[in-house]
Amino acid sequence: MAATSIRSIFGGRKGGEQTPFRRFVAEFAASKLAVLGLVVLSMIGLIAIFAPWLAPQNPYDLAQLDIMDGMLEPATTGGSGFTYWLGTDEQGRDMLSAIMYGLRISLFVGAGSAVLAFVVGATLGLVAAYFGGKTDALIMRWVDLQLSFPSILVALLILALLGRGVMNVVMALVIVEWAYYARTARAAALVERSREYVEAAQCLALPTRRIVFRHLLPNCLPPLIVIATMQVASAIALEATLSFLGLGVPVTEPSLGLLISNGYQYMLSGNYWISFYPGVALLVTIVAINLVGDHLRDVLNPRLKS
Amino acid sequence: MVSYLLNRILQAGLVMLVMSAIVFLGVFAIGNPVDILISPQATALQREEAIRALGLDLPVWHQYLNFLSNLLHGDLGRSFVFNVPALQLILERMPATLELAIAATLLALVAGIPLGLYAGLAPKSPVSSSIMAGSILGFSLPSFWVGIVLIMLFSVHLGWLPSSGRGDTAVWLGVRWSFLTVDGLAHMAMPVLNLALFQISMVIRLTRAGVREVILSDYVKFARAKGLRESRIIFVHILKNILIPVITVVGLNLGTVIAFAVVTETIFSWPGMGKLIIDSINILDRPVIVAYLMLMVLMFVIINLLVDLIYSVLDPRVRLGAR
Amino acid sequence: QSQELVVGSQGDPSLDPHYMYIGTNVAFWRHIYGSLTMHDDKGSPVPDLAESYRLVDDHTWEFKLRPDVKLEDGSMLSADDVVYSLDRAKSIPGNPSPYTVRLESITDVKAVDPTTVRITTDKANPYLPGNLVDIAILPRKATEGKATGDFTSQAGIGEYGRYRVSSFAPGDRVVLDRNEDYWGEKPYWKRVTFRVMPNDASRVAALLAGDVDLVDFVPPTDVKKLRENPNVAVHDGPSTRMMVLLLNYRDGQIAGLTDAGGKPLDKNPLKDVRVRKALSKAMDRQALVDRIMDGTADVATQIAMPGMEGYDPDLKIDNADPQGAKALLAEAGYPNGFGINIACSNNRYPNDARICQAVGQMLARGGFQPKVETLPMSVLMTSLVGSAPDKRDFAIGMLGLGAQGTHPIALPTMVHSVDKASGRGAYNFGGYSNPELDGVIDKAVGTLDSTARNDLMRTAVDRATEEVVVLPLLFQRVLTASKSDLTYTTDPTEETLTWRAKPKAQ
Amino acid sequence: MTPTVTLEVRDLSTHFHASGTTLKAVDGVSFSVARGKVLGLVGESGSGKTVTGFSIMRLVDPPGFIAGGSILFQGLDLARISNEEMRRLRGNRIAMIFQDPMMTLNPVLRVDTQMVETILAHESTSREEARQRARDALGMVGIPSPDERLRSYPHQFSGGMRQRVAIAIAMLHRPELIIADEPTTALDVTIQGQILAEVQKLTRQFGTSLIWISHDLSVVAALADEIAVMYAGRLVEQGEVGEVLDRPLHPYTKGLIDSVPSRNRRGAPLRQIQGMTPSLANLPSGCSFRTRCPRAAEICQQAPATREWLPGHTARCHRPHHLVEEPA
Amino acid sequence: MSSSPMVELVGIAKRFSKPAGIASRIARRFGGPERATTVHAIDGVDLAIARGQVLGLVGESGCGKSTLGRIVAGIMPPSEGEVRWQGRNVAGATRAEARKAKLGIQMIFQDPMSSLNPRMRVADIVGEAPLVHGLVGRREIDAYVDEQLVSAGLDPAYKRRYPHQFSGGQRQRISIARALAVQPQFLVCDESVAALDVSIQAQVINLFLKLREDLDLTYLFISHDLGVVEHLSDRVAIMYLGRIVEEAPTGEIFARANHPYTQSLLAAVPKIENRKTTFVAVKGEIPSPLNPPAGCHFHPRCPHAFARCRSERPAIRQIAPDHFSACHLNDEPR
Ligand SMILES: Nc1ncnc2c1ncn2[C@@H]1O[C@H](COP(=O)(O)OP(=O)(O)OP(=O)(O)O)[C@@H](O)[C@H]1O
Ligand SMILES: Nc1ncnc2c1ncn2[C@@H]1O[C@H](COP(=O)(O)OP(=O)(O)OP(=O)(O)O)[C@@H](O)[C@H]1O
Ligand SMILES: [Mg+2]
Ligand SMILES: [Mg+2]
Repeated sequence: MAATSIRSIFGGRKGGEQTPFRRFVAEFAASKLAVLGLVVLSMIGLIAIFAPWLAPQNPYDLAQLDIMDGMLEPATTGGSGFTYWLGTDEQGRDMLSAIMYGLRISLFVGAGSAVLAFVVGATLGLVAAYFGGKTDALIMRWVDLQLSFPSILVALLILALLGRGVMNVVMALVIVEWAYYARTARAAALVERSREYVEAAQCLALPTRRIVFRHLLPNCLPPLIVIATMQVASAIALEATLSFLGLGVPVTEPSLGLLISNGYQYMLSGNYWISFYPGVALLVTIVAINLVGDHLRDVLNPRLKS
Repeated sequence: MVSYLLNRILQAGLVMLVMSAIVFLGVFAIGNPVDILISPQATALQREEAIRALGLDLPVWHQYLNFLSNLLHGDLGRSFVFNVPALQLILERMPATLELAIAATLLALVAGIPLGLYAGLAPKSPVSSSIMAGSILGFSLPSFWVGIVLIMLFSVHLGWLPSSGRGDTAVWLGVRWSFLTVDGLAHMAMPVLNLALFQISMVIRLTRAGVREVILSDYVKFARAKGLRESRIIFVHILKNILIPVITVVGLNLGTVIAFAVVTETIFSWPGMGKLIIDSINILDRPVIVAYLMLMVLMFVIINLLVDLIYSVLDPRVRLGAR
Repeated sequence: QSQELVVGSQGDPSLDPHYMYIGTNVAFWRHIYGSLTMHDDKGSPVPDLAESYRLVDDHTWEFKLRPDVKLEDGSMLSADDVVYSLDRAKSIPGNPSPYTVRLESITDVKAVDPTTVRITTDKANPYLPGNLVDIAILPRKATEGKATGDFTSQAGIGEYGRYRVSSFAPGDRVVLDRNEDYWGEKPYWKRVTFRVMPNDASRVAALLAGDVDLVDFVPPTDVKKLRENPNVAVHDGPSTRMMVLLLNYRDGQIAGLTDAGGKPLDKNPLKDVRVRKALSKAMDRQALVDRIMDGTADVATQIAMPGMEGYDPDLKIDNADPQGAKALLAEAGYPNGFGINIACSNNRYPNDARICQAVGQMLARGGFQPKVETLPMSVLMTSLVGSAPDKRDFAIGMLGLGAQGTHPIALPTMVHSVDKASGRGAYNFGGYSNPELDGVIDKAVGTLDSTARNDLMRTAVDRATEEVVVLPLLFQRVLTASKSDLTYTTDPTEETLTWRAKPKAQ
Repeated sequence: MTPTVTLEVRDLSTHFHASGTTLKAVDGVSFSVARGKVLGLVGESGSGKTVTGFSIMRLVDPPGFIAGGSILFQGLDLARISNEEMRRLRGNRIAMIFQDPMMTLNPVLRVDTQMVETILAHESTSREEARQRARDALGMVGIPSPDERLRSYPHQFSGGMRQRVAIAIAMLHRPELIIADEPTTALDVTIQGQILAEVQKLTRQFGTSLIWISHDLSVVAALADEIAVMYAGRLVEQGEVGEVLDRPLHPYTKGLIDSVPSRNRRGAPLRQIQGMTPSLANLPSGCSFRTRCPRAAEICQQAPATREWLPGHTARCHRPHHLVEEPA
Repeated sequence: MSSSPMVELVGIAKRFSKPAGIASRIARRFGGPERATTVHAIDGVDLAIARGQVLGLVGESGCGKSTLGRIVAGIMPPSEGEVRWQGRNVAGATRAEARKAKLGIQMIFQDPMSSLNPRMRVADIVGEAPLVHGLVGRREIDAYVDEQLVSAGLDPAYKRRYPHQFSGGQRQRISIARALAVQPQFLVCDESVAALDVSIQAQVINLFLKLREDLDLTYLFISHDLGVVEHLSDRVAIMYLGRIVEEAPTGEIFARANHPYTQSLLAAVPKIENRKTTFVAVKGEIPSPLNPPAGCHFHPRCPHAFARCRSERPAIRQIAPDHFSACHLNDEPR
């Protein structure tokens, strides 16, 4: 089983140097479900990264699509002698390839927005917590303001403003999500800040920047990482919803959400595969991320540990 | 207490002001309503007339100031599409959305707390594992997708439930409600479930996490040491403690539920505010969008305040004003 | 049988018949009010409230009212009501889409006697009876001084048409009860409920689930499956709505027209008729009809559809010929094609985004390097018309143009040069200008004699087709579905008129 | 006259299953408490004092479990009776006071609720009467204006007052035995003094037996009749207070006593025990104190048994002080 | 005092206040009632610590010991008064001087776990500050860290480990090594042994004693354990609710406590020598610093309190050679 082998690689060595990372890996590996999630997620990630080499067709290249091969059922061989294992949509787009490329977009949107939002949010949150006072009040009022507003509405507005496009979706999601990181970072940093090692660092006259980023930040990472995994999943779902509502990525370069949305209109006409398979892919992805994130939360949450 | 309320109201006012500016500018930048609303066959003259009549010829800041001064008189503008006060338009549709959102929230509590309680008390049992796995699923499924599947299953294939719309309503307090009629309830079932799914998962998780934490606390152990019956420990000592965070979070989320009703209402043709806002965005019915967003901000402010108040009632440790 | 009909309707109607000129609104008020003229199945104007009408002189039309139109209060509809209504239609405050476009060129409306109205126009206007089809006539006494909101809050005012509003829940439903005093043939349904369901799939699902009896605007994707369903009948008929590609003729660099590296071209290649011909050759219209529209559309060979003025039965559209397109491109000096963007809506017309992608696909095969952009209608319109004409940056834009009656509306609106004063060229977003064609069109629309007008129109259609001013793709069909025990005749204007639905046994 | 024994613990073992291994948190502990007497249970952190207390209450949470031995409470073996029987004893005839007064009271329930429920759990009286008794109990532990205080929530009390409430709850049913797990460690010196005074008063008044768990030898010295010293899950020494403190047998006990500053010359280095407290997971074989013991010898590689070296004074050591000669 | 003080506190006060909300600020402007949100953690403290001396600071929870320690260590600025480091005001000093003063005073905290960054290795914890401040070059740092660890009684072989891999006593030694690494002359020990087991406590106290000998260190030793303070300190200062109530050489204070609070404190401490004592309680609770009693802070609990104690703050006065106390009783004939 994967779990045991990972444990034996990282955690099992007695007397070996026990770094926090190894300890963490060992604890993580204790949950089979989470390891399964990670394995699935890695596979999905690999598929997404190598989609251009793996996919039988480039679904974004209009010249490669043939409308005459449109709406083929799964495992039909089209006019060009090519077999569409998951069928095609009305444009003659091979669903298998479209899902691979769609994963790529969805994951990019999810991870890209999470990373950017992380950087922006964590920095502001740490700064707010460390300096307190007016800085804190200003940043946190803004965070409150934003959190008090449903993400989907903010995203809708922003996208309506910026127009479609993958980067715009990422931007919109960053604008929507940074506040979560800021709040989490601040909360964690406030706890950490009251720990005596921060005072010790101040006592040692270390520069403020060093205290914030070398001492505080690493200790605030666990909750941030948990938030990040959760936010990747929710960003992917949000992007799907936005695409469903008609704002989101361009039609010619569909994400999973857009594929589902396209296929949604065919559900009643019996052409289930256009929406079904992308739906399954989306589901598996989000569930895998959540499984990992969920367990990460258990492992990284110090309160549950002691 | 009074100073606390005053403080909150002042803050809320400030938030509303800032939001109104952002919202106004944001909606302004999306597009020109005249471009889409007016028939292109209109002559330039007709077009200009329409623009002037709607006050769209003025510079943005001027429009904003007009908007603000109207706002002070409680006027949020008239809908371009329906030519009635935007506020009225929204308020007409609000009960339908609130009905949905509140029903979903209640469902989440009613279904989520017992499940979470069980999962927390018997963490090792297979039933608990399935509850938790199910809750991850509930977290993960995009709500529009669930909506489609529900319709496919319960309306089209099984024919048990009506696919969309609000069904029969009955009037109570001068407002039409679905939950008062059998047909209305049947129509509510799927949208409510759709909207509640995420909440149920969240409540399960919050409850479970709460139980796991509280059950280890000294005061639960002390309650045992006092010789209390297990039922009293669970339903008084543990439950009362976890209800506080659960109700707080669920309460704060009510706003998000209302916002996500946009999706549910679209799928189930539920005649609420959410559907109105999507249509309004599509057709750039600016006053309605702005009014809706302002109303949402107001609603959030009120919900936050209420949640704080409830929180302070539930949790004796919190006393307002002494924070 | 209950004689009740429940309609799943895409639109959410305005109860004020003069507010917001949108097809679904017109269809709705036709149930509760009337107009001087009405269109027949083909779209030609026929008398309605007006018993008859005639041309008094080149600039004056005279309408004779029916004497038996009984109003809610028991009085009869009079010429004064017509004068009042034509005036009111123009003067609703804050109306972003007024009906004025139909009242253009009218300079005076006079009640000659209680049943005679004379309408004077500034120039000869053969289309006046057709235009008045869409103007609701309201009783002055009941509605004078009422604002749009009053119509909503009072659930209809002064209805005298086939139905009266019984209850109205905005965004949800309107319930209509039959007007037993209606002057004409009474409809079969005693009660009609319009349930508002903007979402296509939920509308169809509601029909399948038996919640509604009839749904309008059936998405083409569902038609095949619905036809196979024994419980459901699909009713389709021609529509005047033409899906058409507009081209940008502007001089100077256009962001939507680029070289291989994505840099805007210095010269606009679309000004070269060979390039435009290549575009047309690349289009496989039949495939669009078969594959994208599931057969629920007709290939557009020209900007007029059969039955319209100016339709030229001799015009044939070539089969798709990507090789030919490439050859023409090479001839025009673009052997490797060029980057060209296509902007379409994604929430306005049936399958709009899909057609757009398929067009992109075909252009790619024809040697172009297309870039497909689909936008919500609001955003699309902003990018097509929002900016100043000399800044518009699309290369190809797709629109669905619906005509009223038999008038080939594309000619004066898309082919004619932009003329703000007269409103001509209103859809000519790309700024095409051909004085010779303008002359023909101007002459045609002012010609009262129908044969002469038809000839002029045909000349214009032929020239526009030859010049490839715009690329007509297809004409849609009106798709309505009902329970299988109902019959229904569709209307080419896409209006859902419930009295046309009848139980099969009848 | 032989004093009646309230509690007799024999060979109690409580183990924890943790990641594949078994931790013997309490390992073969035996002691007894007589009526009205105070047993002081001392030892450093992690030595198993709390677990012993919880074992008697049968409140060890999984993964812990009582692995063996008997807990005779007035002849009744607590390790064998049913859960329901045990519940009826808890809070009624055996009560416990916890270490951290800030955490022992449920923060969201009023003090009267928490007191009344304790009474009603064991007796069927009217709510009014129960309230009355709760009120009296608060008065008894020296809380001023108890009527008002009953309606308060725990957070409105200071730490010392909360601990007094906990003591009042423990005393509600006049239990025969109270287990007090370091109830003053979290409190200030003057407040500790107040609590000690109350407890002392109550036990003297009602003849309640008391097990006082602490790591503070000074407190135990002042309060207890008997003392039991724990090290790594085992009792290493036990006897009458004066005996143990003045003539410690086990080197560990002696080390503890010697390291108290007041036993040393001011400013001079304290006498200290070498090394660190070993983790339960890898105790040295034989005598678990062997590696830190200044008197360790060959024989210590074998586990020592508990032996009554002096009358009423036992130690688990091969080479106790005073009795076996010092090594060279 | 004979030698010039190494650290001198003059009129130190520290107040913590919650910033008032907009509404209450407005209310105050219109003469509304002001809600007391200010904690007077330190309320006018003068203190001098001579070179080489160990000053023990004793008091109950929340009386401001840690706050005072932090102010001395330069982690927190005082609200009022000044801290003089070797005769010079730290606040007015140049950057370099201030940094030197700051490094000269180091603090050892109560909680050995939370005072170490759990994500840093021991070598980095100890070596970071000397490197950043350029006390040691990159190449010498390894040896330097080893040296510090050894002097704190730790095996340098452990330096690649993380804090969680140590026991409490060892962790406290790491803290000490970290402080020593910047070559301080003054250590503030804030309850540095309170969290340790009795047997380990002795080891750490012994380490402090040894370091004092070896490095000629001066200490401010904060503790509530009178036994430890008595053993370790040369002088003792007793604090009650933000004020120093009594200060004297150690022997003097334990033999002849003057202030009633000191007396009751000494009475409440159980001694291992006393068997089966009957405890007598000091009445009353410790008042909240949010809302301290007027006059002498101790008067509500004081058995000798009289009218003046309730209204007038007693000044700290010398009552015997080198023995200072703040009690009105000293002015009255007993
Ligand atoms: N839930 C648990 N799981 C695993 N081990 C446990 C658990 N609870 C206690 N232990 C172990 O049992 C041993 C004894 O713990 P106990 O709490 O009785 O110590 P103690 O003497 O009360 O210490 P302290 O003075 O710190 O309260 C410890 O080594 C601890 O690690
Ligand atoms: N950062 C802060 N903000 C607000 N109040 C504070 C802060 N730090 C300390 N206080 C308050 O100042 C008072 C003195 O606190 P301090 O920590 O100095 O006490 P202490 O004597 O060290 O207590 P203990 O023995 O519990 O450590 C307390 O009432 C405390 O609540
Ligand atoms: Mg313990
Ligand atoms: Mg402190």
